[in-house]
Amino acid sequence: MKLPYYPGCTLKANARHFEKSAIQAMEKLDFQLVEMKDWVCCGTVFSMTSDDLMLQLASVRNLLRAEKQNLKELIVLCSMCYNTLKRANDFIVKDKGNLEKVNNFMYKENLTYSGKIEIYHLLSILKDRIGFSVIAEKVKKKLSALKIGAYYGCLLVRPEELAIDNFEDPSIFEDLISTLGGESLDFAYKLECCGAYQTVTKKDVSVKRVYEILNSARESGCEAIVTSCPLCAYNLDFLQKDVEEEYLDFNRIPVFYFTELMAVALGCGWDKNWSSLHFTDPEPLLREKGLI
Amino acid sequence: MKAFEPKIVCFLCKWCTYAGADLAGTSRMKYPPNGVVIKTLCSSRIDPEHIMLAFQQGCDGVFIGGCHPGDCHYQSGNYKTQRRIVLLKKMLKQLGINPERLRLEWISASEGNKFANTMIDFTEQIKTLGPVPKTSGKEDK
Amino acid sequence: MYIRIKAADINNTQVKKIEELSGQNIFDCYQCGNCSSGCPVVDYMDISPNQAMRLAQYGRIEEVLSSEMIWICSTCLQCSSRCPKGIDVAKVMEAFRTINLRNGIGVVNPKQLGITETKDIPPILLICAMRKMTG
Amino acid sequence: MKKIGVFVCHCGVNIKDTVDVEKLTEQLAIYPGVTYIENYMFMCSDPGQNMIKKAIKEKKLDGIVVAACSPTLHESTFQNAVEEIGLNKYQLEVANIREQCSWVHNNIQEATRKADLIIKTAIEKLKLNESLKPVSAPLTKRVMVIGGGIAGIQAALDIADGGYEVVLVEKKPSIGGHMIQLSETFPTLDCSQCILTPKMVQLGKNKKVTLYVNSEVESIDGFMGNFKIKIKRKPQYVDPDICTMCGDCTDVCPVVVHSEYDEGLSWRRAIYVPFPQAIPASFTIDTENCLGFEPIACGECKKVCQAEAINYDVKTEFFEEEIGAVIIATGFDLYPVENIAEYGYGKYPDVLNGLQFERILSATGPTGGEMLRPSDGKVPKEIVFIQCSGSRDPERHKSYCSRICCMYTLKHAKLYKHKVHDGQPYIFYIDIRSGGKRYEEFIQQAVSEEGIVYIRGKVAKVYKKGDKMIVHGMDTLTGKKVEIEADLVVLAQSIVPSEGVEKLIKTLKLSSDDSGFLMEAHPKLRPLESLQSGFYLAGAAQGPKDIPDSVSQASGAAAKILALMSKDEIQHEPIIAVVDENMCSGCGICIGTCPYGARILDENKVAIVNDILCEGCGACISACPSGAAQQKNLTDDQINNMIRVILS
Ligand SMILES: Cc1cc2nc3c(=O)[nH]c(=O)nc-3n(C[C@H](O)[C@H](O)[C@H](O)COP(=O)(O)OP(=O)(O)OC[C@H]3O[C@@H](n4cnc5c(N)ncnc54)[C@H](O)[C@@H]3O)c2cc1C
Ligand SMILES: Cc1cc2nc3c(=O)[nH]c(=O)nc-3n(C[C@H](O)[C@H](O)[C@H](O)COP(=O)(O)OP(=O)(O)OC[C@H]3O[C@@H](n4cnc5c(N)ncnc54)[C@H](O)[C@@H]3O)c2cc1C
Ligand code: SF4
Ligand code: SF4
Ligand code: SF4
Ligand code: SF4
Ligand code: SF4
Ligand code: SF4
Ligand code: SF4
Ligand code: SF4
Repeated sequence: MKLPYYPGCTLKANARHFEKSAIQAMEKLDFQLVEMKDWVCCGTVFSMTSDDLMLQLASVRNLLRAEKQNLKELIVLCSMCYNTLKRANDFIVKDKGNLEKVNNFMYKENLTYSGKIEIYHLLSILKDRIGFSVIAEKVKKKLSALKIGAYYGCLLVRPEELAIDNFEDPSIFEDLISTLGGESLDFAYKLECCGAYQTVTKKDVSVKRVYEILNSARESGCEAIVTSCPLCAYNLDFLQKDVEEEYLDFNRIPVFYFTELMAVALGCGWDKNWSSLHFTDPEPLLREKGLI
Repeated sequence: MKAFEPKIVCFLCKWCTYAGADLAGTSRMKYPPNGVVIKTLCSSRIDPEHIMLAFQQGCDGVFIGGCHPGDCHYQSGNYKTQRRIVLLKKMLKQLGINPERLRLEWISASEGNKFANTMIDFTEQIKTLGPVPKTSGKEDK
Repeated sequence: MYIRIKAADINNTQVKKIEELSGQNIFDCYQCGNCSSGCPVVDYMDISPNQAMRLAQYGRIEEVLSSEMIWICSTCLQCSSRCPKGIDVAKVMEAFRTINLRNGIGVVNPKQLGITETKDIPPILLICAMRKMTG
Repeated sequence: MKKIGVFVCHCGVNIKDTVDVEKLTEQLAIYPGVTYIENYMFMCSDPGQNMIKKAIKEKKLDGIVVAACSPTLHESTFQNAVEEIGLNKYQLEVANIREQCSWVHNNIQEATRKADLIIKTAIEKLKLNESLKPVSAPLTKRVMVIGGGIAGIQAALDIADGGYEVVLVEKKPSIGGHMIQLSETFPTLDCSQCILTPKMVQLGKNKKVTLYVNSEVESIDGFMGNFKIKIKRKPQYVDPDICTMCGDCTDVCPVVVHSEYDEGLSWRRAIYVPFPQAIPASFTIDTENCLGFEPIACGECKKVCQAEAINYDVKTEFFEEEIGAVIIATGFDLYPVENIAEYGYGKYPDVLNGLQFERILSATGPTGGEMLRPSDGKVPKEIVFIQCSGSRDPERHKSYCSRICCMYTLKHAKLYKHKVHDGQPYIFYIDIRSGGKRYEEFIQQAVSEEGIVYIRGKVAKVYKKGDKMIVHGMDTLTGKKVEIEADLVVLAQSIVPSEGVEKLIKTLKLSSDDSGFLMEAHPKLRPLESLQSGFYLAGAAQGPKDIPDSVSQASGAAAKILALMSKDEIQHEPIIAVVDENMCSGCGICIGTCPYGARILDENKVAIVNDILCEGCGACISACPSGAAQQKNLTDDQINNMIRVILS
């Protein structure tokens, strides 16, 4: 079965392994992720100002083009793109006036957006459409010995309206990990922001965040972190270098995309190239656990 | 020519607005003498037909005073009144009577001041509207 | 350590602008501090989110506009999700930033971002920072 | 036609100076229906009243209008006067020409014209007034109290003291309510059980009181003064009159479950006494957990009971009681901790609610009064108390203030300090509400002398790290985020209506407020009564309340009922609705309109009015599309005639 998906810029750059592993893993589940054509930037971050229609244009342009391509839905992998596209969609769909203004502005697209595209995160598809029990049957290599901390960050659970699970106590990630045979461990900071774009302006803010989050996971016994956001993945993984310098008690910890773990568990193996896209290479851990 | 002196019928709820009107009296506030009061136990007793009759008989304005929302002695009578008045105003419009001629206010037993001011204001308003049209269908201001 | 509170400042046009941009009622806030206690980056802020709300209630919008906190807020929505009065605090923070940005005031100057520092950074992160913080 | 007499008062100069009373007298003398008219300086004075009486007698008047001050002032004076001479008081109308005329206008001409209209409306109304008698009905002099907490106990004792029989219905196996679980009580710190148990015993022994425990109200019939109430009693399987409280049965029972009395912090067997001082003093079998005797799967307890108090064959029983009035005192419960995700969703053993902490403080509690935390039995050295947990949060939880938690939280901190001298309590608060007598002093003393630290701000998060509970909060006063490594966290959960009370409210056809508490008839002036006649409220069932307030309300409600019971019949105003059965179409619109449930459709599909329940608001009358309903002495005809006369 085919699933139309929206990649977003980072999946073509720093998070190539996110995209690759997703495509491979989904194939094992008999689903083909088909990239939508002519996509543009998702807008990166949702503008929360009531009158800022301009800043919603990038998102809506994608939705409009999806409609042009006769798509009914878009599957998104990156949490940030998911959050931005979905909120922008809600913003204009809930207010017909907004929809009209945005459409007028983009008259050159030669189509008006009807507001009917549905945005899903891949995790929701796994849970609601495919079903964890179906996935469990297809697992080739159980992640048995692996203790994993599921990190949601902000974008999957806030605001409440678009949360892919209970916004204060989600379990979808943990359920996926158990489906894959791994052991998921609860940790206190799993819903806390990683510092996001503060990395650009005030790196020390993000560094402290990352230290606290990873430390909290370590203390709960996690050996690895799993995430679905290239932004979080970057902060949590690449800032470990700075964390190390700042906090002497810190130990590195690998950060996976959930699709990487799916690929391993569903029998696609580990692509050497993926290691180079991580800062803390997860390969030794996977080897130690006999998973590759 | 004698200036236009509107005729106003006031329906006041015994527990709130009637007592508020009494307080305006004990406080010796002054307001125009155009309105004459009919006391009911609750504003919800007032039937739209009474109001229609009043306008038919040449009444220039009808005033209804009830308890503030939540204060109704009978729990919810004032809400019922409010709903009826909203509907009635629409009907008045269709009959060519300016809905502004019908006013509903929440005035408590302690709001003598508000009662007096409302009477001043309402009388003024009706004066500017002029007499109620004698035959229905004739355009009201 | 001294504020002159004036009737003319309370609910002044700037406050109304913040309310309009954010769609939130500033005066709903009863200063419980929940927004601040949940804020993951409050320890780097010069004033806390609840203090920003308080200053806004006094009409002291300028004071918030010139604070560092509005740029440290990372729009994580933790405050919004916990506010007992249902205020979307993050939207209020966004409104403060927006006023600055529309006046050309920001803290990220794309031209000054060093190539070496940014070469590893994923595009999504860079663009986010620029959209939120470039005046 | 009625012979009407009109009496116009001068009120000294109060009326006379603004209204031309002589002119009025002249004008009205010829108004249709008026047989006699007079004016006088002070109508309310004895000579004034005598003037009226004399006229009634001599001129054979059968209707009187007094044009004077507001009826609120002297209507009853004049009513009494006419009744003395044998005229029905509903044949008297007061025309308010002082408060609503002479005092609010300046121009004599205008005021006189208006006074003339006011008096004419009164005359028009009077013309169609009927002579009425107060509505009366017989009264059953027995009272039911639902709920056996401190409020229910106090109310029952007061009524029994007043000489009337009381039926107390309690859903649990013992009376006592939440107060029996408390350690010491603010603001005086006296022992809760020491002050409550004597009252419980007194009630249990009182000959005028019938106690139904393990029972609930099943259905109700009738109306104020004459209710028939059905009670459902679940079996206890142990006969309280025979049980010697030896406890042999408990020792052999193989089933162990959480104790409700200790809020889940200790254990009990399936055959148990809720607590040592339980009234009635008896063991009870908890059928939900008992291994079962249908067919007998265990039966150990019966084997050992030498007194032969245990009988497995008892079935659920139903009783019907005739009752004149009911007090609802069903109390409260705590908002479940499970609803608050950020404080651990009830998953950490060292995050407790207030009642659990009361049990730990209590000498009869699971630790025998020693301050030990549940997870590992260690003495907690630092405790965080979180106020307003679930309260004052319209967005996610309860919008209201729970009113007692500021006080009991401080009490908790203080009692903790008394037990652990080097311990440190912290209290997170938003505001401190200590409005009762000596409450604020209680708080101040603790802050200045007992080392309790108050932190102003709400806690965002509680989580476990090692054997500590980490608390992230805010001190809004310094503007700094705070983090505390605590050994124990206590949540001051909001007070919510007791579980299942919405069903009771439905059964009794009462109303609740938007938070589910029982609704009072008027927030200020009738806080002890329900809107529905015959029902009274006491204690936390009506809203969060501490013990002094619960007791005051209970005694107040009891006094109201004693006043009611002191009469032989119940009576009330006859200005009520009547239905012309020939005109009623049976549409039923009026039924839903009546706030008192006074309207029903009879078997012929004709609406009838229950005279006793009708309060005379008139809402049903204006709602009736067929014009079938009228209000006595304020009929549509009367109103229309008044309108016509105003516009003449
Ligand atoms: C942690 C804590 C500490 C407190 N400390 C203090 C203090 O120090 N000082 C102070 O003044 N107050 C204190 N209080 C408040 C005090 O507990 C209440 O004021 C008091 O218990 C209210 O009494 P009540 O009879 O109204 O309700 P309850 O005590 O709740 O009693 C209600 C009774 O009705 C029964 N019932 C419920 N529903 C039904 C039904 N449908 N049918 C039949 N029976 C029913 C219940 O089983 C119960 O027995 C404290 C409260 C808490 C939570
Ligand atoms: C500014 C203010 C605003 C308030 N607003 C509200 C409000 O909005 N809502 C609310 O619920 N409550 C309000 N209250 C409270 C309310 O006024 C009181 O609850 C209420 O008045 C108390 O009634 P009382 O009968 O106990 O006392 P009082 O009203 O004080 O009546 C006592 C009476 O006893 C008489 N008296 C005194 N000593 C003697 C004596 N030795 N012999 C004979 N007679 C004596 C006095 O002359 C007086 O008439 C307010 C109070 C204040 C001060
Ligand atoms: S959480 Fe909401 S109410 Fe509380 S201080 Fe922040 S903005 Fe104000
Ligand atoms: S949105 Fe901003 S202010 Fe709110 S919690 Fe997140 S970082 Fe703090
Ligand atoms: S009856 Fe009323 S108006 Fe007449 S004298 Fe008495 S107080 Fe005054
Ligand atoms: S063994 Fe019998 S008498 Fe003894 S406590 Fe149990 S039931 Fe009562
Ligand atoms: S019959 Fe029930 S109560 Fe009796 S001992 Fe057995 S389990 Fe316990
Ligand atoms: S009594 Fe105190 S702790 Fe309880 S809800 Fe009110 S303010 Fe909060
Ligand atoms: S007059 Fe009011 S109380 Fe009486 S039956 Fe009608 S609606 Fe009910
Ligand atoms: S509304 Fe009127 S016609 Fe309808 S049932 Fe009631 S009394 Fe009868």
